Amino acid sequence: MTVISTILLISGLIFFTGGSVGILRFPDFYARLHPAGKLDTMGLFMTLSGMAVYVLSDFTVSALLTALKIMLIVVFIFITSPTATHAIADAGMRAGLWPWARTREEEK
Amino acid sequence: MAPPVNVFSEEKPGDNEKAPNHRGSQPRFGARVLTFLVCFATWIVLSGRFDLFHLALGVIASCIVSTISADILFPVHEFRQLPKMFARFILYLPWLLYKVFQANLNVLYLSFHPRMRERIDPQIITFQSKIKGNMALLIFANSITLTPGTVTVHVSVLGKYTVHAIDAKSAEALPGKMERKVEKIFE
Amino acid sequence: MMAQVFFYTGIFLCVLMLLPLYRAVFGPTVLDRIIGVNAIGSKTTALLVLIGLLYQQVEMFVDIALAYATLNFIAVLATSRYFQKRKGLYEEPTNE
Amino acid sequence: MKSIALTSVALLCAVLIYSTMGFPAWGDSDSPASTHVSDYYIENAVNDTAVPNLVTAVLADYRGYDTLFETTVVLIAGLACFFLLRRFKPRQPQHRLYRHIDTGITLIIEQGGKEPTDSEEFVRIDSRWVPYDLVIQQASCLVIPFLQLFALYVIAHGHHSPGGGFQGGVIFGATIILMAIANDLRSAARRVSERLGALMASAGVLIYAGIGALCILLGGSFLDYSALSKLFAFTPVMARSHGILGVEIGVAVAVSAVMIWIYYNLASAGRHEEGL
Repeated sequence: MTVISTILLISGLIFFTGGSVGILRFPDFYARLHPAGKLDTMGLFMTLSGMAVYVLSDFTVSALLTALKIMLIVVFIFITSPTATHAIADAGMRAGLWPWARTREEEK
Repeated sequence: MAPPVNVFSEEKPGDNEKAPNHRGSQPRFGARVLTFLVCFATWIVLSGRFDLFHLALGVIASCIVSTISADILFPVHEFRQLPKMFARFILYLPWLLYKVFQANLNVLYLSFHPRMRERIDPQIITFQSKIKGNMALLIFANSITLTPGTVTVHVSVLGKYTVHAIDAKSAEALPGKMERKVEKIFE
Repeated sequence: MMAQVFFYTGIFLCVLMLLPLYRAVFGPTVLDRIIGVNAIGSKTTALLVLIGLLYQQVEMFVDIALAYATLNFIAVLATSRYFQKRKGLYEEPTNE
Repeated sequence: MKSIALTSVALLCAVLIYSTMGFPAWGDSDSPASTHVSDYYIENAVNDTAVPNLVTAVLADYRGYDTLFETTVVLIAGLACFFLLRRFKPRQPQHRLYRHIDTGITLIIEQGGKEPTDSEEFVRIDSRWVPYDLVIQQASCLVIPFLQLFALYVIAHGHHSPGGGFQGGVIFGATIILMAIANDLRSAARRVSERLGALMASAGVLIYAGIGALCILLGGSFLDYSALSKLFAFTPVMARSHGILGVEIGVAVAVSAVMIWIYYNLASAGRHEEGL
């Protein structure tokens, strides 16, 4: 159990790292939404399920309920995180920001 | 010249209850019961205490929620369809998770790639989907956001999607297989 | 042994928060800042549950994490909707 | 007028700063707070009130007056927002906006034009246009009932886990604010109107003070919940526990209503016709 939970935690951390680096490196904010929206969701999913597995390692009813609560956070994140990403993208579109494109940079 | 009409005259703050509500605002009895059951199950998970006092509090809280916001959670009118839809949605989840995982590896690779700017080619595409129904549109939009290389920018009520894609390959993949899968859930 | 794993994971998460913080402070547009804040918030959610595991009181900290995730969501929605409205491209003409 | 206000504030500040000199030194181990009060709370709170969470016991029982006046301060903040921002005279709007539900098309009806009935087909929206966003609206529909349940859970479980009236009230208010963000102010006000919010804010403080007064009627002192045991068939300890719960509910009602109230006034600049 502890091994599985450690593996899940570490892979979650890798996703988090990718997300943070991606937020720094991508050229414009539309592209930054991709790591922010996807990798953070996945990182949370991985780390939280790792913790849920660890909580379940001594199996009692209260441990089961705690693990379910942790998974409740995961479900919540899976609904809200894409919605938040979408809200930011829509706001950018309405504010009139055009996405960075390779072709336009070559013209300049 | 006609005297200006005070258009707010019928909208005093206290009158709001009497104002005609729009569609779906009169929840049916079934919606209330269903909301109550879902809420009570959630309460048990949240609370983790099984003595009579806390269970009674749970019943009261679920009652409050199902009176306030039953019409928010279940605006659907066909209740017979609901369990079938839910089962199909659960069956859809593993495929979605697989796709999400793939997407993450893809973005992970991109964000660590030293010459990332040459590999991406962001573009905005629009397409008309055949999906009907608000919840189906939501599920499809969020699936697009979670899967490879695409983020939903705008969805119109009629199902016109505006999508930001990170490269041409992922732009071509839409609407594709996922649309059919989502459509199947709600048929 | 697991306590150490959790401890170092938490430290690593704290260090990771510095990268989106750069976006949140120096981001060229307001929306970049929102992205940075959102990313910090999602890491904090994981960190809160980790702290709960370290102090052996998970069921307490899970509540806090859920509340934090909620507030993060509402904050991002509110800010982005604010900019949708105040800087709307397609804003219809109002005769004010 | 302004100079009078400034002078009174400056005087009050001076008095407050002067009175801080009477405080014990920072970290003084001989101060009354750290010699017997804290120890008493830590040793006796569970036996006295049957509340495992010390913070809740101290907040709502031992220092009940403090919390009562904190709640009153929250109510006063709401009132201040109301009186500063609210504009009672409605503007004469140039047009009204309606949205066709099925297609999402927005209609602008100029003054004197024929208005669609607010019914199955059309819904009236704020007179300054808020972009309609299907994804945000549907996702918040999915989330709001569970968040409300979570808020009620936080209120009810203040005895055992962190939380209580203030926190739960804030989360509950936030759900209504989320509704206002996701749709528009008009549809949130359809559920919780301004008048209902004001009534609830006052009712919350009334519940708190009423429980205190009930204790006097039953022969105890103000906010001494153990007196409630005469009315219900509780032991005095359980009466204190349930009294704390009642007080928390009062706080939660007041705080959530004031949150909603302040949001309505701030987001629409007091006009209550256009949200965020």
